[in-house]
Amino acid sequence: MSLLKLDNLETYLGQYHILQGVSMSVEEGSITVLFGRNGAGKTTTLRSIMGFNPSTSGFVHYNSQRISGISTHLISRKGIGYVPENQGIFSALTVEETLNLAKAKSTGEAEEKMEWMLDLFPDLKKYWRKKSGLLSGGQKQMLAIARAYINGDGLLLIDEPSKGLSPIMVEKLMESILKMKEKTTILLVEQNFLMASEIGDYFYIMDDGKIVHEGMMQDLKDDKETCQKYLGIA
Amino acid sequence: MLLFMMLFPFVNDSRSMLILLTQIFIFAIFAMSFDILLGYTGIVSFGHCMFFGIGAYSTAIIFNHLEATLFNFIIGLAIGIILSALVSYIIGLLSLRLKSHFYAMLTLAVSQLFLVLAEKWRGLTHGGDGFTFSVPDVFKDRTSFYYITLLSVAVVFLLLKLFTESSTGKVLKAISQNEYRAEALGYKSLHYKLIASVTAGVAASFSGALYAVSLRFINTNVFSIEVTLDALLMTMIGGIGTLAGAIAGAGIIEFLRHYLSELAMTYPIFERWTIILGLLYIVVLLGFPSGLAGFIKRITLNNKMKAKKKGELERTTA
Amino acid sequence: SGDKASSDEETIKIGVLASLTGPLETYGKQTVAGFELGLAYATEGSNNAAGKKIEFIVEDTETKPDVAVRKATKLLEEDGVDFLVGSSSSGDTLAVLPLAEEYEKIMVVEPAVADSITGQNWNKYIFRTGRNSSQDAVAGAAAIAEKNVKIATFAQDNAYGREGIAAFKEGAEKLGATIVNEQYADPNSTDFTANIQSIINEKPDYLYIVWAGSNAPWKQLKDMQLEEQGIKISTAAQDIASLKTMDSLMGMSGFSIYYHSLPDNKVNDWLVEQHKKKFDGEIPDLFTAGGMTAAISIVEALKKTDGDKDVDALISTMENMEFETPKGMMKFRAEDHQALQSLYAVTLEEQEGVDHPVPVLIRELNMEETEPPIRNGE
Amino acid sequence: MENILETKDLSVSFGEHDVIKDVNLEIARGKLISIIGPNGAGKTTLFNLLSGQITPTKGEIYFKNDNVTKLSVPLRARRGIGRSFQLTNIFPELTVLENIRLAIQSSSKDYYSIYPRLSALSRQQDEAKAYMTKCMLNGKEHVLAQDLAHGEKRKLELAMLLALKTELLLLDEPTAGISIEEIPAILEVIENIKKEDRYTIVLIEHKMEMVMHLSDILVVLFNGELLASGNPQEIIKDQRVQTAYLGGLHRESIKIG
Amino acid sequence: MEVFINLLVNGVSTGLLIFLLAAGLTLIFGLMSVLNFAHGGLFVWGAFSGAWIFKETNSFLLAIVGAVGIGMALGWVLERFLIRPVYGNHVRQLLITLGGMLVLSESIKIFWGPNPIRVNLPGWLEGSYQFDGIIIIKYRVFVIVVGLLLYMALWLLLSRTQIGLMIRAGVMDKEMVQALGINVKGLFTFVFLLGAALAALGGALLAPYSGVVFAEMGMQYAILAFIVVIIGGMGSLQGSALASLIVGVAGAFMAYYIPDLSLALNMLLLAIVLLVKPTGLMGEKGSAV
Ligand SMILES: Nc1ncnc2c1ncn2[C@@H]1O[C@H](COP(=O)(O)OP(=O)(O)OP(=O)(O)O)[C@@H](O)[C@H]1O
Ligand SMILES: Nc1ncnc2c1ncn2[C@@H]1O[C@H](COP(=O)(O)OP(=O)(O)OP(=O)(O)O)[C@@H](O)[C@H]1O
Ligand SMILES: [Mg+2]
Ligand SMILES: [Mg+2]
Repeated sequence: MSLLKLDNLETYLGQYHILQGVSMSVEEGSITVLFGRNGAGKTTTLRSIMGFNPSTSGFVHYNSQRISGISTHLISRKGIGYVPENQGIFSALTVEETLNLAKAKSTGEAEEKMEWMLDLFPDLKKYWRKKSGLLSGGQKQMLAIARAYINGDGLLLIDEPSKGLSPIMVEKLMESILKMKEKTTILLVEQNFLMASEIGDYFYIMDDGKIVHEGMMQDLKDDKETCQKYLGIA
Repeated sequence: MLLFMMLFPFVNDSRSMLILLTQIFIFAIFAMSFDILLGYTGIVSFGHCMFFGIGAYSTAIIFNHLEATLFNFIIGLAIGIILSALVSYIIGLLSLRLKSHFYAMLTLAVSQLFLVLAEKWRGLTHGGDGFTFSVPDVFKDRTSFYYITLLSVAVVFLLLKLFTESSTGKVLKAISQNEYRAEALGYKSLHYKLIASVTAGVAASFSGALYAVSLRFINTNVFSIEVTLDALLMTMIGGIGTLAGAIAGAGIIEFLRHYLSELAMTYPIFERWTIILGLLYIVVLLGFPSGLAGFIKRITLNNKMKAKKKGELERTTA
Repeated sequence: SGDKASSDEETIKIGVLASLTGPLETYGKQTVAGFELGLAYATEGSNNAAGKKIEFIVEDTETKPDVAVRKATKLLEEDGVDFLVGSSSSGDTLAVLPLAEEYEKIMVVEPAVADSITGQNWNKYIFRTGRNSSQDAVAGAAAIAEKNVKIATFAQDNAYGREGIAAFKEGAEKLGATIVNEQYADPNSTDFTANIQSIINEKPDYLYIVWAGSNAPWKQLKDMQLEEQGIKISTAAQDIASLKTMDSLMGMSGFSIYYHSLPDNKVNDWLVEQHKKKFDGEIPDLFTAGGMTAAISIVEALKKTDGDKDVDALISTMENMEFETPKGMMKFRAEDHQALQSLYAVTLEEQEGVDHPVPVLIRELNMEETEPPIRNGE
Repeated sequence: MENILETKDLSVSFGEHDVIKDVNLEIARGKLISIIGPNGAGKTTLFNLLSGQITPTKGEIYFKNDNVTKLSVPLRARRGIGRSFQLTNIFPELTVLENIRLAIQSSSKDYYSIYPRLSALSRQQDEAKAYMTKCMLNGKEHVLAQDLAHGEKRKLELAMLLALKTELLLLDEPTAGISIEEIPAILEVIENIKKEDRYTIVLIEHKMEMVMHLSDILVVLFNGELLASGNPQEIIKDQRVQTAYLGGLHRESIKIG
Repeated sequence: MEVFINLLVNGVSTGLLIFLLAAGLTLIFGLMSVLNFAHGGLFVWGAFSGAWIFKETNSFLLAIVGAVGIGMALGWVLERFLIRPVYGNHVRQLLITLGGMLVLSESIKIFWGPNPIRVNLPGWLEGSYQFDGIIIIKYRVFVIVVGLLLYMALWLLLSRTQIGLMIRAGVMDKEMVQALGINVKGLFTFVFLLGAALAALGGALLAPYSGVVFAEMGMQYAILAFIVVIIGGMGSLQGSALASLIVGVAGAFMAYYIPDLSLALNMLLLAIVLLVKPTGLMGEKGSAV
């Protein structure tokens, strides 16, 4: 059964028509990847799901409940965690404070989830009392993911997690995301095709605010033509 | 505009209008000096009145002790300007590295200390009551003084305009947007902020001197926070970062004040015209953050864009 | 401009400058109300004196010297007024003084108190019907000072407070009292107890206070139990708004400049009656009487010159002129044109149906008693 | 060969956390040196030390044989150390042209003149346009910097840096957040700069393909320490580098261009 | 000795009163990073409405509650219409709340006229105790008690609940906090109303202190509160408390021993603190520069 379903979503930013009828669905327990070039509307899609940029028409259903049109904090409380493109770090809060905050309105077993995250990202434990603004880029990314997972484990929306990470970090992140998959469903936006194709189950490709292609990830790897056309990969 | 102002005394013989305009010119200089800080450098000072006051007191005290000659005016002016430059330099050196609101409060504190000084140094200032003094005859004559202030506005406007268009002015604008980056380009932001605050201080001091001369009287009011607030209102309403906006703002505020208080004579509700000014100020801040000048700029820009689009459209259809 | 008015020989115009908005607006409004009544009184309702029609024009100075100058210039130039009256604040008044000289028009100062108006900033066109700080101080001293009395003083740390205490000290010491402690406090302060403490330590017989404006220390004086420790408080009983804040000074002896029940003369009776009639039963206040006095002085002078507006004639008429006012007889002293006038030694008492302490007359301090030193150096 | 920049025992710590430890770096004139290292290794911090944003707790920095350790950011920029930032860092409300002109103004030592000089103005204008061409920003002269697309902002950063005419360029992840299609363009700009011999470039980058393609020398920073430095092909074979930084992924590569 | 005790008690009590005023400001600044100049306006409204309600009803409790209620209502209007549009922009906050300040204090005159009004106290708070030279004013003791209780309540609120954390995070990234399921807008409004309530309470309690209230006191006390908050270190509750006590006690001793300097005391304190330790006594490192 699909956990998240977008139905013909239309979103405007200012006077620009950014999403022009986006439909997609995310199966429970899977990793779904959203590809697309700079400015295609990937981030906007995630933001529309979260209610930051509410769509003007179309629906978002989560767990068969309609969540389009309600405010962000209520959407989040349904169990959706979000890792924004810019990481959204609370720079003056320490790692500890940030994660405590994530627990405040958490769905599910917050303590357990926290422990699991700290196992997954030991760096966070190491810098427990450090201001998050002072963490390095990769550490921030881990914190953002941990925060999202602790806050809501039904569905994670992750926007370009590999940005700025070292190869080994990317690898670790892949492993972590794969591990997280056992406990949660993930919708991932990614530029790093290599990484995404390794872990994704299903994919969508966006261009100019529309879904232009979708399918199983295995199929995409072999589909050189599509790769070339939309992703600039030979 | 300038021409109209030049001819004004010939077409209108109302003295009080002349005085009102003179007053507006003086405050226009003051508001422009404030704009150099707020609009061009992004520095909020709540103590700008101190330079106004220093200029005013220097001139007044000179005239109180020496004869009312033009030469002495120049001396008073020079003393005021030197003092202001010195004070703004020292304060800036000590505090410009603070964040905006801290700087604002610190300047407020220092300006209040000047108020206390003026209150306490009675031998020189006669305290809160103040004193009257006489000024050279050219300044006494309303019409000639009108032209002197008009000329001053024009000259100060021109000088400040050149200043903001200069390399230094450009760097100031850059610093107000991204100080960190400007430093990495090789600009020492403290130097520039100091230049801006000294320039502003000097111009404010000049307007203060003119103010004292226009009244032939001075008291500690020149150091009151209301004076700073006036500059703030004028700059904000006229539009920050555009010297012309500051001039317009001075005009708007003074005229509004004048007419609202006139209205209060017949309609007592207008006795509370300060509320109207406050509301206007809020509306401008919320609705037109770039003030009147910014608003006009936007409209003309929009029109240009429209015209351009139209042109493009015509080209494509053709 | 000017010629319009001068062509109209039959009208005499008076420009009244007052604070109608801003912190002193009640003062200004009282002056204006009083001035209007005074004109009616002096001209017996005809607004005509010596065959000439009298008009007056009110302008709001907003308690800002620059506005005052502008308004005064407008009055002098555009309205062509023959007299200026005003204004509520000393600053505004001082700023306008040179204009009177420049335009050679008489200015009747009311109610600004600064000594320098009839002191170093004085010019011969200036006449003052209001009392000055020194008169207050002399009256204050007369009310309490005598041989071997120990007095402490407390005032706002500004020109008004300092000037008032300096004059008081001079007067009090002349009467044989000693000043044992002088305290000055930031007028904006929240807490005056430290100053009061310091006064208590000196154990004076009297505490003399000069205070104008809102943030008055009365409450804290009472809290510190001055009276219980044998220190009597004395200060000016000012306008009714201030009296309303002086609840805790009930029983105090001090002096008053004007309270409607203090003077006993027909001018005052008329004022009280007419004021009540006109303003819905309200009693006239401190500066209502002042405004009336200013009007009377001008009309009387005009009557004496037989309507002649020539300024030198008016000046010489007004010097040493005596005239009836709600406060009894006044006289413009020739040297500095300060109106010598009675002030009142009073105690504050509670009265049925009155929402403020009422100054009750102990004795009238006549104009010779309250005569201040001449300070204009002429 | 002469070194343009050297560091001696450079160290910095924040609180008890040592971020850079005794780094001795020698950067030869005219080369392109890449710094790689795990996230949090201290690469950006090292840049901050070199350009003066932070002061070291220990050690010295020599630029062209002068000790510049105590100089402020602007003074180092004037001497010839220029840098770009990991997160885009421009003047958002100035136009592209004005952004670049500010850099030119600085490089032509026009710091404090308080009246406009028209001749200088037009000369600077022309110069700015040349840099725009170089960085493929043509046609965007009068666009406000904040309205640029992300990739264009990165190009603007480069243009400003070039216009500053410093001999040493510190580039902090110039391709961060840029989509795969746009990377070649940035790469081309850097290659062009490299061809002009007067620049020495230090590059921080995680995209290994790019690093291998561009670098003369590779430096590995790990936990604030210099782990290795030398020929890229050799460094990359180093076992420690493999385990600490590269992991398994680098073997499969992303094609560029 | 008596003098010392008197000065100390009065100074402490004045200090705590200033603290009430500064607490609201520091709360709003520390948590929401909003510089609210209109705080003084709320304060003066609290003072006038408190005095007025007491006069009408003769109930001190009602006066306090009413003043706080009115303060909160005005605070709501301020937050909704003035502050919400400018969250995150210090300069505009400073400027716009200044406008709010002008309007609030001038509008006092519409309701209560331009004159100062007298403020009364219930009988049980009137008067003072005296033991040989030591004079303790009852109302000051009351203020000390209220001040301490409020300090404790605020401290508990901030340290024992996550509200403080949530709001600080909200200031840094509002959207992200919402994405954590936290109703940020509601929280901001809550904190602002709390600040407004404190301002109004401060006003209502200060009014009987000197016995008179007047419209111009808004600006005066807004500046005082700012001074205290800056001296203490922006946003630090403890800092504000400490700074308030310093200003109160130093004011008392200065007025007694060096009266000539007392006019300049607060400004001098501010200038010195800013120059020596720009972040204030207990401010966080690096936040001022
Ligand atoms: N506030 C805004 N106003 C107008 N247009 C915007 C705004 N924010 C983004 N856009 C535009 O919307 C489009 C889609 O942006 P979005 O951030 O969703 O792209 P993306 O697919 O996430 O790209 P990237 O890979 O660069 O992150 C882009 O063209 C962008 O320029
Ligand atoms: N001002 C600071 N105060 C305290 N710690 C800091 C500060 N700046 C950086 N750090 C710490 O120093 C370490 C190195 O950070 P730096 O940003 O230099 O890493 P980096 O190598 O650039 O990583 P990335 O590749 O993720 O950008 C990190 O652990 C970071 O938390
Ligand atoms: Mg995106
Ligand atoms: Mg980095």
